[in-house]
Order: sequence, then C-alpha cells, then structure tokens
Amino acid sequence: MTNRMKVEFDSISANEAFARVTVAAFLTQLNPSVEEVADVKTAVSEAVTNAIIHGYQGEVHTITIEGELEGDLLTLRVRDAGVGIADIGQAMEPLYTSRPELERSGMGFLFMEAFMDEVQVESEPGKGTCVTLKKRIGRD
Amino acid sequence: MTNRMKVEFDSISANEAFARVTVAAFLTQLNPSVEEVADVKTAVSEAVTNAIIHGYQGEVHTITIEGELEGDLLTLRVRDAGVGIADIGQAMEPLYTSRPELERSGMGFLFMEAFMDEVQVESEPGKGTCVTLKKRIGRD
Amino acid sequence: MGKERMKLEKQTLYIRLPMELDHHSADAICRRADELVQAKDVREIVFDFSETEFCDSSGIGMLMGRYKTMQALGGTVRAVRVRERVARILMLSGVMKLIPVERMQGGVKA
Amino acid sequence: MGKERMKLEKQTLYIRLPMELDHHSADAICRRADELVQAKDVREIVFDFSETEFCDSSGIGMLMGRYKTMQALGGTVRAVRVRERVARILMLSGVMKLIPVERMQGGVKA
Ligand SMILES: Nc1ncnc2c1ncn2[C@@H]1O[C@H](COP(=O)(O)OP(=O)(O)O)[C@@H](O)[C@H]1O
Ligand SMILES: Nc1ncnc2c1ncn2[C@@H]1O[C@H](COP(=O)(O)OP(=O)(O)O)[C@@H](O)[C@H]1O
Repeated sequence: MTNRMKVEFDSISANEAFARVTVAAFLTQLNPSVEEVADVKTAVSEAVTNAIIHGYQGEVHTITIEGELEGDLLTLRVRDAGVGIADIGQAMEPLYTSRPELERSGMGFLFMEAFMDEVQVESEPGKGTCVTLKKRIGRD
Repeated sequence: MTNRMKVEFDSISANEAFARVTVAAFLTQLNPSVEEVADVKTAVSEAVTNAIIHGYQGEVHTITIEGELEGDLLTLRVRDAGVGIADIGQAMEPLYTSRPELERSGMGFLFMEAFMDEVQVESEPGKGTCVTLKKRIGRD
Repeated sequence: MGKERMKLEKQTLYIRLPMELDHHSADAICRRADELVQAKDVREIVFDFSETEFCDSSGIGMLMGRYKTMQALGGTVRAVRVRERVARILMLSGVMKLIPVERMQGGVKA
Repeated sequence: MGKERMKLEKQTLYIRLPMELDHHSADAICRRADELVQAKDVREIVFDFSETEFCDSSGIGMLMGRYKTMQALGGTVRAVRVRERVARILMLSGVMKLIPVERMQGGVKA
C-alpha cells in the first residue's frame, strides 16, 4: 500500500480542524485504531498551530501538509514559509515557548514526540520551517 | 468569511473517499446542512471518479482539488492532466458514457448538475480536464 | 468486499452493501457478484442497502449492470432497506423504474 | 464561544468546553473568561469537559493561564467530567499536579 497526498490551506485558526480531519481521512486506509487516529490528530494540530502562531505570526499565508503511506508507515511533513527557528534545540525543549503572552504552554513539541514515533524539525530563519512526523500504524 | 485550500492526491480509487471527506471538512466552516454536505460529497465523488477512470484511464497520476469559500459560496475545481474531452457537449449528455464496459451509468455529470448550483467543464484533448463546481450554502 | 457480505440462499444472492457505495467499493462487488452468478444457479439478487449512507453514479452503474445480466439469464434484481438519501439518488437515476426498491422502515435518516 | 456556554453561579464560573479544544476554540474561551473574571467577583472556575473529545497543548495553555490568573486573585480552578483520551493529555502535560481533575463517570470513551 503506497499513497500520497498534499494539502495547502490558509494559515487561519479555523483550518486547524480542517487539517486534522484531512490527515485522519488519509490515514483511514491503514485501518488505524481510534487511539492512533487521536495521536496523529494531536500531533498535526500542534504542528499546524505552530505554523499559524509562530511561523506566520498571525498573518495569512499558505501552510502545506504532505502525507505519505508506505506499508504501515505514515509520514507527514508540515511546512510553512514563515520566520523560521534560530535555535531548534531550545525550541524543542519541553515548556520552552517564545510567546508566553499568548497562552502557549510550550508543550507542542512534547506532544508531537509523545504521540508520534519520530519528529524531525528543519528550519532556516527567514525561510520557514518543516516538521516531519512519522508513525507506524497497527503495531501495537 | 474567505478561505482557500488545495489538495493533491494519487488517482487511485481508495482516494475517492479521501476527497469526499476533505471537501466536507473544508465546507464545515459554512455550517452546511446534512443534505448540503451529502450533495457536495456526491458531486466531488463523481468528478474525482471521472478523473481516475476517464482522465487517467486507470494510470496513477495526480488529481488536484482547489476549494474556495467566499461568503456563502463554495467553489471547487477538480483537475486532472489526463486525456481530456474532445466533445464536452456530448460528454455532459445524460446517459452518455464512453466506457459502458466499465459499469458506468453515464450519470456522473447529471448528478453534478443535480446537486450543485453550477457545473463548468474546461478540457483540452491530451492536456486534461478541469471541472468547476459551485454551490451556495445555507440558502434553503 | 469480503465473502461474508454475500450469501447465497437457495437461488437468491443476498449482497450487504457497504456504508459508502462508490466506484472503489462498487468495483469489488461487481467482480465478486459476477463470479457467483457464473458459478452458481442464481435466480435473484437482493441488494441490502441498510448500511449504505453514501451512493453515487457508480452505485447506479453497479445496479444497472447486475439488472442487465440477470435479465439476460431470466432472473431478477431487488433493492431493500434503502435510506432516504440513497432513495433520492435511485429516484433521480431512473433505476426505480427498472428495479423494485423497498425503503428502510422506521424512518432512519440517511 | 457563545455566552450560553458560560454560567456564573454565586462566585463560580462554569465553562462548558467545546467538542474540540484547540488553539482556535481555546482563544475565544480565554478572552471571554478573562472578561468575566475582570468584571465579576469570580472565586472559582469549573471547566466542564464532558463534550470534549479532542484537546491539544493549546487547551493546556488555556488551563494553565486561567490557573495563574485565579491563583493571583486567591481563587481556584477545577476540571470535571474529563474523558479518557483528554485525561491522558492532561496527565502528560503535568497540569493534573496543579489543578484537580475529575474524570467522566460511567466509562464514556473518548
Ligand atoms: N513553525 C514554527 N515557526 C517558527 N517557530 C516555531 C515554529 N514551531 C515552533 N516554533 C518555536 O518553538 C517554540 C516551542 O514550540 P512548542 O513546543 O510547540 O510550544 P508553544 O507553541 O506552546 O510555544 C515556539 O514557542 C516557537 O518559538
Ligand atoms: N476527467 C475526464 N477526463 C476525460 N473524460 C471525461 C472526464 N470526465 C468525464 N469524461 C467523459 O464524459 C463522459 C460522461 O461522464 P459521466 O457523465 O460522469 O458518465 P460516466 O462516468 O458514467 O461515463 C465519460 O464517459 C467520459 O467520456
């Protein structure tokens, strides 16, 4: 089973739910458990919210999610062309947030790590960020 | 309320359901009725199935759906870069099908017309097809 | 389309249709039904729509195709337990003029 | 966040949370709750999670923020009727160490 999709949408907060449903619909083909769907939705929600709040700082631009199914492996790439991250190590530390005034908990990356098998971040200040999320489905 | 999305996926039949769910999730923001969601899903299913069967004739290539919300108007564009349609008038005739051997009923365009407010087809033989579907939501 | 969704009783083939009847699912059903019709002495096909919430023109194609095959063999086709939304689709397609369609009892919503 | 989802009874503010608690919905709730806390004499906020099937770190941010505000005012915050899946998120975040969390009774699945 191999399948690919790519979805682009405006960086407005109403699209957080849209991104979750779209990824869940794509994932359906691997016959995931309810728990696995919830895990993936949570991780996608974190990455997309970060692109909206931090990447584009509230301005409306395009967010892209690429999805790939290969065997039992789901790979997602959430991209923005926003401000980027200067210190990725610091950004991924639990509880670190650059925007405490916005009710951020600093737990976005923590949740991505908790619910996916693998989280990779590539970023260049001024160019944007790509978060790669991987999870094997149906293993437990 | 303005919003845009674009989704690309492989032309495999398992993605017909994916396309329906994705468009329905996008539409949610206009607070559609159950009936309106079903109407739009049916039309999308027809256009995507046509791209898979007729446009790409079973080969795996990319199908694109662009969605736009403006006020209460939903606009969808379903595109393939497949064989195209030589005679659009004939193709849109109820019951016409070029592939009767494939259990086609020739009712795809009929259903699109029945469930959407507007259906436009642009196509060039050898280049591909774009079906534009429009519907005002929450009018009745 | 798992085998367990088709059942041959005497000369009647019962087919329990899926939640979403589109080109993807209809294709598999057509193949499996035709195999059975060719291998066994089937006089009637009963399509059970009770679980079907979505149906597009590929579902109509499936019904029409089975209707033609069975007619050629002197047999019949029926659709039972059809929900409101799907009934609307069957109506619109004109397939109700060829095939007896029995709606779902008890007002279950599509 | 409609006004009807927040209710002030004596000095307790009850907030019925939405099905999906994400950045989009949490933002609106924070704004509205802070308005009420500033305008009225609120001693306690009770977050009713009974409808909430999805919660991400933005929901945690909302809880932590309200906890800090209420603490500064000498008040308290509680979460009630939390489903399994959401409880797991609250656990993971450590927010359960700060705020009393009462699970949904009757084994309703998230
Ligand atoms: N797409 C992004 N673009 C720019 N910065 C980001 C992006 N994603 C995360 N960051 C940075 O990483 C930090 C930590 O992210 P996260 O763990 O999700 O916590 P939070 O969103 O609560 O701040 C953010 O505060 C931000 O500085
Ligand atoms: N995307 C497409 N690419 C090429 N040809 C198409 C496309 N969509 C429709 N057609 C042509 O239009 C005809 C009628 O389409 P439709 O009304 O959906 O009926 P059906 O799919 O059952 O054949 C098709 O048989 C085909 O010849």
